[in-house]
Amino acid sequence: MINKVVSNAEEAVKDIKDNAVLMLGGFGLCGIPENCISALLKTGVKGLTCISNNAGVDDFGIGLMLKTRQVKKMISSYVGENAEFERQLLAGELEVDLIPQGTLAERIRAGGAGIPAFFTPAGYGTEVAEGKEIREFHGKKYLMEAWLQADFALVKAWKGDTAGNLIYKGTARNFNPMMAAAGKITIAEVEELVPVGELDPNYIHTPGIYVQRIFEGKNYEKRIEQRTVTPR
Amino acid sequence: MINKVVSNAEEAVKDIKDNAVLMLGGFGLCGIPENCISALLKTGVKGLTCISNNAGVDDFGIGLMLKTRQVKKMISSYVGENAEFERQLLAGELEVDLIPQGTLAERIRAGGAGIPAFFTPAGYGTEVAEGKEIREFHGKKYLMEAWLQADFALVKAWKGDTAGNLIYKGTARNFNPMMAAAGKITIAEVEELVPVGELDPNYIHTPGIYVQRIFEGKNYEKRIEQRTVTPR
Amino acid sequence: MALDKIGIAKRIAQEVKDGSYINLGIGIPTLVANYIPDNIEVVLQSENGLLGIGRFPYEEDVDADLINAGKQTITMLKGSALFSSAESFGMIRGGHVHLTILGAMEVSENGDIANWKIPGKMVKGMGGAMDLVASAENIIVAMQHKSRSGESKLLKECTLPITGIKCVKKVVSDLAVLEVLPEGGFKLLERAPGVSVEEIKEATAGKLIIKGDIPEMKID
Amino acid sequence: MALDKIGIAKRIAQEVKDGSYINLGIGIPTLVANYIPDNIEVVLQSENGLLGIGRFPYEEDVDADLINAGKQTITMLKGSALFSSAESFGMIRGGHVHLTILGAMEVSENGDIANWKIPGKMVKGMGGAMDLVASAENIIVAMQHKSRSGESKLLKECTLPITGIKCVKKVVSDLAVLEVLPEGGFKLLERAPGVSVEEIKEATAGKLIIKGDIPEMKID
Repeated sequence: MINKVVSNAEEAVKDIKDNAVLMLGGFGLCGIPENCISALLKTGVKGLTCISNNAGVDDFGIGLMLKTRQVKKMISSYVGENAEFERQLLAGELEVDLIPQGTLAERIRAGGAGIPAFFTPAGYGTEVAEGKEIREFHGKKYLMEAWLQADFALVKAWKGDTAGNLIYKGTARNFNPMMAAAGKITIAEVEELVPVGELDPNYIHTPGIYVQRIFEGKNYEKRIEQRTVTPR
Repeated sequence: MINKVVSNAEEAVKDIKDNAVLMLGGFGLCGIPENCISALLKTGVKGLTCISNNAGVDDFGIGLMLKTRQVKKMISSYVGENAEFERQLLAGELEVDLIPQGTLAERIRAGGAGIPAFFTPAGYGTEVAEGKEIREFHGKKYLMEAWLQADFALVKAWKGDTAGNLIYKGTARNFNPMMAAAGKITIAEVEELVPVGELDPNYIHTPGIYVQRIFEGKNYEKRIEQRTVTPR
Repeated sequence: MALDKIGIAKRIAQEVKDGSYINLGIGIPTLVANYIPDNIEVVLQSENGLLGIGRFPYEEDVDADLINAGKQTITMLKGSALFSSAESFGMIRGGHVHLTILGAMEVSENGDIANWKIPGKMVKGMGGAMDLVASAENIIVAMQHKSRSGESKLLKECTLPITGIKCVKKVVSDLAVLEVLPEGGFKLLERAPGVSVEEIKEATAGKLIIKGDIPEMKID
Repeated sequence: MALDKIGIAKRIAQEVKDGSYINLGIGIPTLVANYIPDNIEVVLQSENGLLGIGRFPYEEDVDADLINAGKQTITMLKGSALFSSAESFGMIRGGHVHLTILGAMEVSENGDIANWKIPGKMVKGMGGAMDLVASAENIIVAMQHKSRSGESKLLKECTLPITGIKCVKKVVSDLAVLEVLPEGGFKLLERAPGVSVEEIKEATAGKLIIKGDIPEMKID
């Protein structure tokens, strides 16, 4: 078997070139590929198109790559509160393509599953529908939407094995499984890399066929955006 | 919470009326809703349209419902060796719609996920494409295919809880998860029904939202079509 | 007297049916969960991949890998299930989520909703709102009847970029409960305690339909 | 001498690349798994929802819930993964399965394949074959060069209902290894041991391209 295991994030992302199209897993700061983002900050690769539900915050996640001006375009559903993002957008330094979250998820899923286009009701009658083909099925109007694929998909899982099989934890799953399938090269960073055979085949979330490189990440910060608690 | 648990298959299927459209999980005889099929034989409901990858064998699975002439139409990808099936088909007593297996799986998935149509390359240039819209994307030709939905989806799982969450075992998963989502009413029969809270939320294959009725099945036969073994 | 946010949440909680699957938007809708009667059991969906949202965790149980769509740390319940964003929006688009409760900046008399963008100001994105309003069979909006500057937010036509068309079934505002009729128009169902029909008329720019006596809301 | 089924399987096994994901059809293709060299590691996909097909089980380990696409009882390997049919065909359509090996009743010189239906006889259905041939980047066909009645099955055009068009990249028959050229035509690459170019010419109804000396296959 060709070895999928690489030693660290630097090795995993070293051939990501300027102007590459990337997918980055995560919802908010939950389940984001922290190690890969750090490594991309080091390589200094520029002109990136980043497909990610969110754009991080000012000082974490994709927000860090915005600060270093490595991102040319964001394709997201919600870019939240991020002052640097806002500044670049208003200054015309950043292209932004906003997509309904379910459409984004399904376009990525379609990219991995070989479905070049599909119909969804989301956005009908809104500016999202502008320029898109509209079709009626069973009395309801739908937009045609195209698949999304990426040169590299950067995903974060809880556990992974050396064959590339992945298991996510909690709501850190989110966009990661579809992105893993939609990347021409998928790089998985995991909290725990285990030998093949240790994960139960019945509970694999991402089969290894989708993963080309895998490594055990380090120093996960897992920052929390809204720490809400129930008082004792 | 409205109670989803019913006592047995007879209770689960009692309101399935003549000419209903059903989905039945399983691949070959693996992961089929044995108890529900037995119960339908008893109710004697007729004129059924059955969406199922296969049609069972002469004396098991959907084959039993063919013998009792309860099936008007089969929508399948492979109907295998089944003498009664062949007889009815040649005699014009049975309508058959044969669909490429991946297209069948995706049409059912689309039915559950609210995607009325999508494009697939399977069948382009063949008789499957007749009468269908053809579209080129990125230099390759695709057919437009429509979702499939059912009045009742009958699925079989390994374990289920009283909230309707399901876990399948081995390759008995197959078509069951998509069908569970594509049924207006989904009836799940499980080998073991456990109290809510006993299944790990991270390893649920079918979330309970898709399941309207659930019961613990009895006397699973789990017949094997090709018993292939490695001699010691 | 106009309702406060909690009052609106309490009134909407009365709309919730036993055994239903519900998606709650950020803000007032999230509060609704606190006022659902004890004899009613519902399952809350979080579009980032969870069915069965529980309470906020105790301090020592906070888990960065378990958040809701508002990015708040949460817990799971017995019977919860986790899944991907594609599965989650499959549930939504496929009509498996029975009720969506969300906030709005404007609602029109034919049920259009605007709640995602104010041109010229920061654009944050629509998140899952467009999928939700295009898909759920029942959509209830929680909102203030008027803007801070006193202008009606229940309009003949939305002035802001819309999120979805002809989708809102009911509006619960600080002043009233209104049904959006299929043929168009806000049908006044209930008044907030102490609020007169005249006040509601004055606050509603869209077509308001008033038939017979309009009862006051009953809120504990 | 023409190859037997095992010979064809052995020759196809030489086409398999290390680290690839492969779908094997029923019949001769299934046999290929037995002859993959020890230094080559591949993962076999079963379209009913498994990556990592292992050997047949020992009698006492037979599990009705674990079968391959041919409905045979099988085992899993370390690193196997289970999934639904939708995920499985997502893998196939999405081009994640590198190589598909399947049988054929006819192949045309432009790479069309017919292997699912004989009009007038029983129609069993196409199963996953149409998805596989429409999707895989590399498709190798294992087949007999001629029918039992002695007619060529490598044709100018298929006479039977086709399964997919312009998809077959290579044919390994009992007589020869042939590449299907993008511009059309069967390019003869190798002869079965002891089989002459003349015999292959005689057995091939479609356009046969012969350039230079044609070596014999090397099979252990």
